[in-house]
Amino acid sequence: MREVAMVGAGMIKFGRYPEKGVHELAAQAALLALQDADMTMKDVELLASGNLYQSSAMIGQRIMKEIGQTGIPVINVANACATGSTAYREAYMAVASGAYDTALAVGSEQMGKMGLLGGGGGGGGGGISPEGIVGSGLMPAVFGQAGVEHMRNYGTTEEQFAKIAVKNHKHSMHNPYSQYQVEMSLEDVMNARTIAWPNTLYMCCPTGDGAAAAVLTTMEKAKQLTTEPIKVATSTLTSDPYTERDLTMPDVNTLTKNASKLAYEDAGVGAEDLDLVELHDCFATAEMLHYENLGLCGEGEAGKLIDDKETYVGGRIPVNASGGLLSKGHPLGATGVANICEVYWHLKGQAGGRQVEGAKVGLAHVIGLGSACTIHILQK
Amino acid sequence: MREVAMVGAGMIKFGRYPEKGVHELAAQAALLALQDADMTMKDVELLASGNLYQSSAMIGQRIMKEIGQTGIPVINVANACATGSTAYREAYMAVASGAYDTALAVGSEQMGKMGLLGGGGGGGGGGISPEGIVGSGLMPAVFGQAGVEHMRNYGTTEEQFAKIAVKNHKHSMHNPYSQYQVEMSLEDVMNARTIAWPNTLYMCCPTGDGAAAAVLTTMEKAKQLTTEPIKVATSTLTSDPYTERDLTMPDVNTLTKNASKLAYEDAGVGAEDLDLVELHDCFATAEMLHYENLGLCGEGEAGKLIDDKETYVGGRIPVNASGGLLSKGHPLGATGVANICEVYWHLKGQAGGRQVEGAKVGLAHVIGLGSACTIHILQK
Amino acid sequence: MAEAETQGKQVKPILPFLHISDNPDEKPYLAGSKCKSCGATYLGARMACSKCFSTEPMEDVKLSDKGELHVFSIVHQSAPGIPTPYVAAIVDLPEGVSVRCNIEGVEPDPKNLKFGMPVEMYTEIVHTDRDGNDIMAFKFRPAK
Amino acid sequence: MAEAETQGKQVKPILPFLHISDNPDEKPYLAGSKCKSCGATYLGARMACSKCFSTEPMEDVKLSDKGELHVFSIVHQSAPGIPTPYVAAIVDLPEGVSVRCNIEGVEPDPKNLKFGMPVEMYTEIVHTDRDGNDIMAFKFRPAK
Ligand SMILES: [Zn+2]
Ligand SMILES: [Zn+2]
Repeated sequence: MREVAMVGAGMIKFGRYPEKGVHELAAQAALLALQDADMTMKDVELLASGNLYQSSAMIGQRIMKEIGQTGIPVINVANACATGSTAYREAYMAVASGAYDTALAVGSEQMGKMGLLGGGGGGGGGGISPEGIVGSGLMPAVFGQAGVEHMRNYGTTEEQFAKIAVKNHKHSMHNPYSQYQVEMSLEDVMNARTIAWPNTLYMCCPTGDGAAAAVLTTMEKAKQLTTEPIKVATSTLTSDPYTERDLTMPDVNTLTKNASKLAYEDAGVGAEDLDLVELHDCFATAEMLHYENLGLCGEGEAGKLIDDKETYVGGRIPVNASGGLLSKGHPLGATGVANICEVYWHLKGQAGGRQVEGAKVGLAHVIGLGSACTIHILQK
Repeated sequence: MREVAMVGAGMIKFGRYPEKGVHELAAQAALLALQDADMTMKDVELLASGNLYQSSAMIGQRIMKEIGQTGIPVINVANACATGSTAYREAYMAVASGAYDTALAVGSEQMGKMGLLGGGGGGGGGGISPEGIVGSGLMPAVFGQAGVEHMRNYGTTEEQFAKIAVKNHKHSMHNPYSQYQVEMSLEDVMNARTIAWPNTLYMCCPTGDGAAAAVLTTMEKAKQLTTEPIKVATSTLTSDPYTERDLTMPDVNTLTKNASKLAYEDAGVGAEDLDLVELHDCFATAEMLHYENLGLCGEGEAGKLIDDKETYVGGRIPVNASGGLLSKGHPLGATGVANICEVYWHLKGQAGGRQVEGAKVGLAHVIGLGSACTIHILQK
Repeated sequence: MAEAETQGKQVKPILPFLHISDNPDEKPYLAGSKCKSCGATYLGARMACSKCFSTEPMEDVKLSDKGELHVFSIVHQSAPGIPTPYVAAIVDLPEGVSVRCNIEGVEPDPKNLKFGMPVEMYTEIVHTDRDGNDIMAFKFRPAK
Repeated sequence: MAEAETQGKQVKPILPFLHISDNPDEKPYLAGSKCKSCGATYLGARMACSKCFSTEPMEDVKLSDKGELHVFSIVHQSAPGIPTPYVAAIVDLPEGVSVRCNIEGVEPDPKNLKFGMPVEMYTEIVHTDRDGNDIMAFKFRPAK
């Protein structure tokens, strides 16, 4: 396996684009990433497209019809919320394997009015959905419960979860790509209506459309293009191992713990080496769990980590400098590529008002239920 | 890139399984392939799942919940009719890259009543579908037109197209995995009702559910498992290059011609070395075109090839010994893996009454519109 | 229920692993399967053991109707048409199986729910389908 | 058509590249775009040139309403609710663009269609949408 470098990032502001086709959003992000890499489709040898709700609609090929058709292999992937990062991994593997020199990954999604209440539920007997009658398979409940498990284990409080949302909304003020840029007080967050306890409205990611893209190439080529190439130190993907309770209660913890262990090993980097983390805060409760799952603090210490504001930009280990999904929105297929772009911009010193100064190593984490977890570590 | 071998094949009889979940069909095929390879999920390091209509339903992970959860990377792919073969290619790349020793590819589909009339069409203005008002984007028309283009260029006749269906239905009589096993005369085929001229009902693949799976591993490991390892000599994937008319009329020819050129180069094998071919006969007209696209005969000679019965089992170059999609059915995500399994069984001498004697090199071809073409060449 | 049956109508489970006997005197129960090789127990059926990969047919087991509350959430917004609020909980059964369920019989407020509290399963007809069949669901409530 | 407009209702194209002018005297036409770098011409718009990758904004072109029949199929079975049979054709326009369309004005039988025969475009209102807008489609017929 060869060393792989990221040489281009592109993203459109997340939001609502009902008048556009999702392949147009995707093509726009792709053009931005290619431009950033000073390339065109002519230079691209493989295209991987991630889109969830329209995963069967050949979005990858439709992107090429918009911006350049060269006959290269195109792969359309789907992996729940990790769809975009799985596409990124396809591009990574294409280059790392030695089969292709340059690959383009594009993540896109048009959410319509579905949001995270869509999917889940599942078929019941006799044409009635079991949703809300025998519990809940929907994301808000699942991540509510996951947070409550942390409360049970460590005495974590509602206020601590809310503080995470306060931080991310504050960070978003400096991110022009974020769907929402609204600063909120702890009271604003805690007094908002509850969606699924302990998460209130502002502790849940909003629905939106979006697209993001990345250009990957060999380290050798990257060195010809730039004096400061960004290395993709690992591209790790895991699924659920067998665990007793997982068969009923999606085990977001084991999945991420396994992935981070593998990723740190593969990258030869530890949690202590990270300068910033973009992690999957689909709900405020999720971010709390992942502090520990990613080893940013010890088991049971996540509440203290946010109390001490260590995960703010300027703190010991800034998390979701972008504003996170809580502010940016979460267009499923786009998210995984977008959070890698964010890390890339910090390492390139291009993150504007939210820049983590001197960032040299960053981690991007995504988890999709059902389940898939990706971790990418970029390194200057 | 390392040499890759196929060491297990599994497939369920294509047909209707309305009472089952598609992940159950997929898991059944996966178990059969693992059994064939004398392995369990414990030995598998990466799983690639191909399913089109339920591409966002995490079928790959659901297969593992049914047969063994080990936390390995799972990738769900979609690529129109080439969905299954794209999953196979994922498994191939995983092993060839050196990253994984053993990978499992599973293709599955539950077609319901959709068939090839589903999809296509596309959104028009004002909430009305343009289908049938401004032409047709549906498969039967597209492949009708592609056949008519061959008539225009070479004077090919309706009867010659029909002869292809006669051959494939005859072949199916020896394939227990085929959804239909009904021998038909030229009159039966030609007198059936027209679906989209020049294809009649029996010249169109039927709708059905199905699943197929394959186990790939390093050549090194394969040699420990068997004295006659089957090498995957190439796994080639292409998309549409720019051609003038393709933007309106899907160019099924250029796509396949490019893929076969690349595949023969990569495998170091020519069309003249092939002992059998499983190609994408979604319609009888399609098989005719692909005779030339794959170089089984010269340009314009495809009509003569079927007139001379050269593509029958026992002929110079047997095509679709399985009965092809015309008899087997075409569960979109399953097809691409199933036709590789068929080639595998011939090379292993396990194809029963339809066995191509002494087969040493075989090619499996799939084309999905929109567009993706895969070619796999297996070699004993 | 007995009436519906006499008319050719049936009582059907909301999820396949809720076992309803033909014998009206037998209480419905959650059906599990237990791997003969490693003992891992599953809610409903599996084609092979997810833990040890054994393909030997599993043993059918009748799961306990008593368990304890592991965790929960109070859901205030759900999919369109789903009445809220409700308690969405995970209950651990003594066989080593967890089950996703609603907790009824308490106001849906965190203060009414204690981690580890004993709960018991009961069933209820929640719906009549298009063909007139009664749909039976299982729920949990604080154990008496 | 003019009436519908007075009532605030509109004539809308069935596909975005059918251009309908505000001026009722101007005939609707198929709109294309032409790459300024390589001359490749597209039906409708493209973000960049599919052939040469140029991102320079393309030139709008009005495509000819006369072309020739490249190939066709006679469709006897289509999606539910679509009337059959019809001629599903590919027509080549002189600008180097092909267009998918129905051929009207002939019985849908292969013997009535000749490869390369001249055809011409016309438009027709085929539907009125929920808001009362007329939906205009383009069709081709043998050229007079
Ligand atoms: Zn077991
Ligand atoms: Zn151009």
